[in-house]
Amino acid sequence: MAGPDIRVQEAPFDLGAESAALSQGRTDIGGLASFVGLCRADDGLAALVLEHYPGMTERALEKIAAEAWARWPLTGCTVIHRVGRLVPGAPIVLVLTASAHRAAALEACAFLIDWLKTSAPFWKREEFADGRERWVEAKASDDAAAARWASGA
Amino acid sequence: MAGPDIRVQEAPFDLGAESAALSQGRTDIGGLASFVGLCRADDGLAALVLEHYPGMTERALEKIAAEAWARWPLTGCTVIHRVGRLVPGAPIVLVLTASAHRAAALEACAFLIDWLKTSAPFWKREEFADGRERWVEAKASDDAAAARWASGA
Amino acid sequence: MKLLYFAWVRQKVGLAEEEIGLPEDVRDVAGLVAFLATRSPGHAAAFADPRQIRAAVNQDFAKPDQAVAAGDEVAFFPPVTGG
Amino acid sequence: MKLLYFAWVRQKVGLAEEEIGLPEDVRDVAGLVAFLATRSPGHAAAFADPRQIRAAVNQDFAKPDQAVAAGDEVAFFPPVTGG
Repeated sequence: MAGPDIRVQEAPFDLGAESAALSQGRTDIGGLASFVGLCRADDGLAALVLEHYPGMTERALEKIAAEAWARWPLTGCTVIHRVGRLVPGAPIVLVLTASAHRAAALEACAFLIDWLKTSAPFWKREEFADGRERWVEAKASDDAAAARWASGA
Repeated sequence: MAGPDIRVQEAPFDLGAESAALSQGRTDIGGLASFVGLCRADDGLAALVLEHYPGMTERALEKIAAEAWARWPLTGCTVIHRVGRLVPGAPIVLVLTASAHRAAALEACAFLIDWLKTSAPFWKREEFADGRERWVEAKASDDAAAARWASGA
Repeated sequence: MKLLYFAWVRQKVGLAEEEIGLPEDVRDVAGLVAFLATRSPGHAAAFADPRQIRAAVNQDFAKPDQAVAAGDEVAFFPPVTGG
Repeated sequence: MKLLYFAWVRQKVGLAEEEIGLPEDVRDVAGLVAFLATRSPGHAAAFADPRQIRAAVNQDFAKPDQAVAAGDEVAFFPPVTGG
């Protein structure tokens, strides 16, 4: 594996297939950690519409993933972030990390999803069943989660 | 979901299928975290043979999973641990946690795999290509990882 | 200068992107925000509270004091909410 | 009393399980270990260093000072290495 595999796409992704792609035929992987973020149906939500900044978004994801790759001894890393209109229950984002050691895989996975929340140019608009629309606001708790990693925690 | 789903089995498991089983048809899950532990081919390893204590092992897993269930607001939790003879590249253990919130899913997943390492009655014997055999020794680093959770970290 | 707008900044401005001639006295991101706020009622609404706005210059996040030049691609958007 | 052995404890003892009559003076796990070490050369090898041995009484992990009684199921094994 030459390095992280980054994708921004409208299409769904398949956790099983992506995980198999990282581990198939290899005998040096001790742990494979994953996180899948899904669209919840809070407060009568009908859909999430995800917008991104083509070009910059991919660059930001490459940069975050390269940082994880440098910080932990990973043997594989896949990040897929969907854009477009997603209904409740749909998967939005996948982070998958493989390493010889479980702690590296688990930590890199948590690091990546925390940074994705705060440092990748995506914006979510909520569409509700009653016709209302609302742009999701950034959360202070997400900034705090990402900042943990900067302080070397 | 009534509670955690615990299995000790010889058969392989399928991450994609288990993950789909936890999330399909639901719109209250915001994050799904998983960890898969795999058999590495270190030092000419030919196979790992996993032994367990039938009855006690299932009870220990149920207890650990119930603790995670009580500690984090999970909507689903699957723990599958294989036993028997496993060759390099084979999956050994699956921990899968679902929650409305990503931090709960990620933390519960890390908690479960750390505790599984130190508190579930499994024993690993390594078989090498040259005929040698060796029982894997418990690691102080695994005890330390599990102890983190006890101190409320 | 190529300008891009995203999310509610795009909706309020009423444009996803536009080309502008950069006034000589606009030297940084903060100055560009102040200038853009005068272009139309939509721009004024979008840039009414600069604290709500984030920027990128040539596809890197940029602070208000970052320098801008005529050939730059500059984007304005709310704080990001991916993941 | 039903005894179970796992991993190298099982290999050294040469049995996966056995039924024994519990001597009256054996009251806890540590006492049981000392008693078992006298049963055969295999047992002696398995229980030579009690610090390497972990125990469970009725399928719960047990410390050396935990009481044991005739009806108990007691298991001996090395520190666990799952996950």
